[in-house]
Amino acid sequence: MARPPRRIVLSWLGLLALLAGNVAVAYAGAGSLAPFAHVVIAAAMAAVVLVVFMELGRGASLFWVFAGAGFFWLAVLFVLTAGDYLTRVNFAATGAG
Amino acid sequence: MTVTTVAELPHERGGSYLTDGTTLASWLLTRDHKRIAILYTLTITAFFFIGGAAAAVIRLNLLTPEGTLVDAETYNRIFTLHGVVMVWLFLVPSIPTTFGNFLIPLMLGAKDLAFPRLNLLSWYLFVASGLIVLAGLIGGSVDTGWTFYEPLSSGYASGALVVVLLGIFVNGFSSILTGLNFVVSIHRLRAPGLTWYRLPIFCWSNYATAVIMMLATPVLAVTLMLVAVEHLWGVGVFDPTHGGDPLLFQHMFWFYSHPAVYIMILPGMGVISEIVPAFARKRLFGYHFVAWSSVAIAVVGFLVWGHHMFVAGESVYAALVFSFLSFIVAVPSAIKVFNWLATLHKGAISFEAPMLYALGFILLFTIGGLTGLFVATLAFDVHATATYFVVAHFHYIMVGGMVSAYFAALHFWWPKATGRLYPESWARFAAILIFFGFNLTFFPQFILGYLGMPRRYHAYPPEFQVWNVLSSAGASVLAAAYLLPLFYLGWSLWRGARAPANPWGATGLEWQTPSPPPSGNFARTPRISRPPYDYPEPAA
Amino acid sequence: MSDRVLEKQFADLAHQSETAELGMWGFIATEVLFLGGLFVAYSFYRYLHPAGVAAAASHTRLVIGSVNTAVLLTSSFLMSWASLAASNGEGRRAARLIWGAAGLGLVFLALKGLEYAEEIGERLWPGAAFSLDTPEPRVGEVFYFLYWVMTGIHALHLLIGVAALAAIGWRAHGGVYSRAYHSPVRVVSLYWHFVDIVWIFLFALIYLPGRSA
Amino acid sequence: MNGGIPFLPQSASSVAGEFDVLFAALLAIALAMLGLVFLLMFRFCAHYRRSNRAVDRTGREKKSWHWEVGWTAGSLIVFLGLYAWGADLYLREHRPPAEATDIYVVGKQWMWKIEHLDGQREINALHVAVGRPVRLVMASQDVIHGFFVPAFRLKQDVVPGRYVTLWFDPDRIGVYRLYCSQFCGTDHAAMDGMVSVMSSGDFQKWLAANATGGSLASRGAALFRRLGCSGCHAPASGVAAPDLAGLYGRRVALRGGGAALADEGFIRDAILEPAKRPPAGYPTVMPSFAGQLDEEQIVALLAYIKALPRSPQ
Repeated sequence: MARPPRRIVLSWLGLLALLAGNVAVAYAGAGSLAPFAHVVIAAAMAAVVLVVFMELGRGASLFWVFAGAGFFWLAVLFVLTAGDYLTRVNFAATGAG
Repeated sequence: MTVTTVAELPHERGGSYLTDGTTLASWLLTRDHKRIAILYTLTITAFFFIGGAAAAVIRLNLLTPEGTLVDAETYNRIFTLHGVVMVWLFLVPSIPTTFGNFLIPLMLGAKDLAFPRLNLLSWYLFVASGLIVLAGLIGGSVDTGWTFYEPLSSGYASGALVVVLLGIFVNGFSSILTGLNFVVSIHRLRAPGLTWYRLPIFCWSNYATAVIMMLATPVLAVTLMLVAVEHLWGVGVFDPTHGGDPLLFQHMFWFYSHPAVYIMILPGMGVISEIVPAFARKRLFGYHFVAWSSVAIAVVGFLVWGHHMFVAGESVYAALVFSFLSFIVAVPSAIKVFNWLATLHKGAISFEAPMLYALGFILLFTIGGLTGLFVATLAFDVHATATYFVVAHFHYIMVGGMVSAYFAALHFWWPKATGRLYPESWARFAAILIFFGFNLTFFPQFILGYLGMPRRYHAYPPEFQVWNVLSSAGASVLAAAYLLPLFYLGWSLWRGARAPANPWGATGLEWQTPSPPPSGNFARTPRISRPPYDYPEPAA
Repeated sequence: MSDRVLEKQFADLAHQSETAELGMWGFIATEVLFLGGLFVAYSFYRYLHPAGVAAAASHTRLVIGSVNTAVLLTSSFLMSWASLAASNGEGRRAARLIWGAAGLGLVFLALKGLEYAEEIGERLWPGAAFSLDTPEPRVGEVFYFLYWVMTGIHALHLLIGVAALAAIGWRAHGGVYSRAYHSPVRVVSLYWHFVDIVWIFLFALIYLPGRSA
Repeated sequence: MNGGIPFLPQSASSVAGEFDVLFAALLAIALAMLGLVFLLMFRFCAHYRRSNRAVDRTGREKKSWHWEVGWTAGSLIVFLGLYAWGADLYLREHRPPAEATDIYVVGKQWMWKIEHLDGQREINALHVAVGRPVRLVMASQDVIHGFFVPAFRLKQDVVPGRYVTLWFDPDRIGVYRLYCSQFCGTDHAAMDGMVSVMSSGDFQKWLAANATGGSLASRGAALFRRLGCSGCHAPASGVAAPDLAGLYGRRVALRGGGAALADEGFIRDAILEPAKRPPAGYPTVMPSFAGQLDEEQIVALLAYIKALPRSPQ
């Protein structure tokens, strides 16, 4: 293993490219879409690290379940809290009242 | 898994985990899950009585409407102490760290948990957290309540707040490590042939508990850390003077603290699912449903936290969703109760102390669960939340349910853990006394709450006195009843009869080891080929 | 060798290794929620004050932040290579790569320290002396509250990671690991990569907002 | 509040009666389910006790599916019915009638301060007229408090940094207890008071006896001038600032796109955090008044701005 396998070299280069892309998006003036674009690109980078560097792609399926559980429960916290924030309208003004 | 085993008498020298090394160091540096369980038992017993003493002060103070025993500030500190100690130093660790630690490897047919060093570390973290928390609470006049609501806690509490929060943070690590150890062990250390559907329900329910410990506790830790930093810097993300939202704290806090209720009750349900079949001499009814209902409670239990916030200013739409999900989470609990009852049908039931506690659990938990439906009902909760109705409701679950289950477990596995039999009539007397003392203490609180008495009140209007006096009277009965086991169980350690390997004639791998078990649990790794609760069918 | 490391509760070394790795995945799941809690707090605060947060974020040091991201990605790459080398029984090569990864971790911390020093000089530390020239300085103060807490916790994780890498590297150098037994390298590398993932999100959320205005 | 042992709280609002019916239903269902559990447990325990050797224990239920589906579905149906009932009443508790009178409430450690539109002020007491719906607009000066009147079966946490509302239609003359229900520090238990529901005539007398010589809006107007708001916001000022007349209840176009309803919360934010949701068409030159006004002052300004008549167009 004097030289690293191609897939991790390519992943590394890909990650650096995604990083550059994320910085470029910041200056592109994407407006209110920019935060979502940043998070999507970051999620893509995280996916590369998880699947290639952390070898989730080759590991036992139980590893997927464990790694997934963390992200799934974080999503639960996020989505249900967002459910409150996004619907905090003036309820009295919405109905016939 | 046969029912009858040779009753081996375990008092050959060096034969048990208790006699393998008798120095203090052999206990404090042990990696044996059974010894760690004993260390935990001693520690949480101490914390239980500290929390109980605080409860005694509360009930004494509320004997009179003016609250003359202590002043308002002291009262607030005392109920904060009661809440923090009972939640994090007793209820959350209670069954998992003691009986879970002791029994899970035995029930898995394993020699230890997956990470024994981590297990010991988790006990040290627990002790450290307990000392830090107590130092902050007793030395530092923290009076925020165990909920640490913002901006009261970071903006208006004394400096010791940070000490208490640090203690709970450390406590969280202990809880997470225990959970991690259980989850990994149950996945990886099951003996050959021990499939998931051959696991005792106690393992299922502790597995579900451990998942919550792993995934909810970190959010509490980080939330309390944000509060601590906000307290130190005078500015933070929950600070309304800087555009922060106090409700964000409540979301993050209850994301842990509601599932934490299931951390407290699920292991108790596991205990009851072991004891009812053992004393009914009958296979557990609906095993698959009882098993999966634990998982369902753990998962759906994560989706209901917003029901603590129906009047807190959360969105009306969010309240509709959280109320709906709260009704859904009640279903798996109902399933468990019906299955326990069905297990009794056509059984051959005997009524030793563990069974009395278990039956008491079912009744008290049912009352707690049914009043849970009341407070899940949106319009009802508007009136009842933050009153004694809610106090009564969660004490029925946590004290009536969880503490009863803890005592049930303590008596059921006492012969296994200590090698001694406890005095049966004393134990039955205590079980009955606890049941009646409990109801006398907490049932009046439902009425108080419905009448509108808010919780955390140091003084109250005179028309509420009758019910408060009744409640305090019940509390004195309850206190006496909780002290009783301390004496007769302690006595049995010296004078109790030697326990056989399987005094109850129960199934389960743990009963096939000698009482007390040897350090390595099993001389040879057992092979399992039968379902659990394999009690013989009656002859036609 | 393998007799000494095998614990009694496991059937064999493979059983033990995979269990250790599963344990680390479980720990990472808890870490996702611990650090994720910070991201949740950040996100909803930003949702309430989008303009104020973006304005404050544009005062962070994007160049240092970007370089540091590249440093960590490279370090992760080296660690991934090291893990493969260790599983191939090449202890010495693994040791050099692990130390390389740890060294890049130290580079990150040094740059981060430089950044911190400049920011303290600019009075971006929340509290009485805080000062920020944006239309919503109070929102900016909370942004910097989150900035210090989030990057500080990340730096602490990184520091723990560097220490763990140093230890693992030392043992790899001493020939402790073999094709049969190298799970500590796997386990520590998982942690290291996870700390990298956290930074990827931190960078996207803390450094990038408010740049195009 | 007589001498006997109380079992039920007083009822004094339009929702209290409906609430009590809901409670009775909950109680009936709970008692039925509890009775079932008690009965089955005692029956099984007595009949199948181990010492009773005469009983036939053969023919045990083997298949549990139909039982499980039965009690799961049964529980679920009952639960969903309760959910719908509770949700319906809750929604109505959140839709005040249009004719409701606004009363402002400011909670602070450890008292309730009440401000009537006509200028009357009270501490730890609230006087209202029977049969006249009231909408409370509540703010907190410091920590979270909870406005709780058991006789109305209503409660609302008062969260600092925003306005919350609570409405009720008092329907029985009397004096009822008011509590703080959210733990708020040392004297939390002393943060209580009385709500007096009076006949229309008595209430008018009370208003007259407690008149302060100026309405809440007039206090706001004075503050509006003193703080220099009128320098820009007066129609004749010549500065490019939004005209506030008729602002309340209108939809305002925002600079970043979109629109917002100019309710109490919007006006509050505009005073304290003008850069948060700036209106379209105006430069952000307004300074923030955060930290300079207490909640009672903000309430006065709010009352003034809400009372400004719609400019004739």
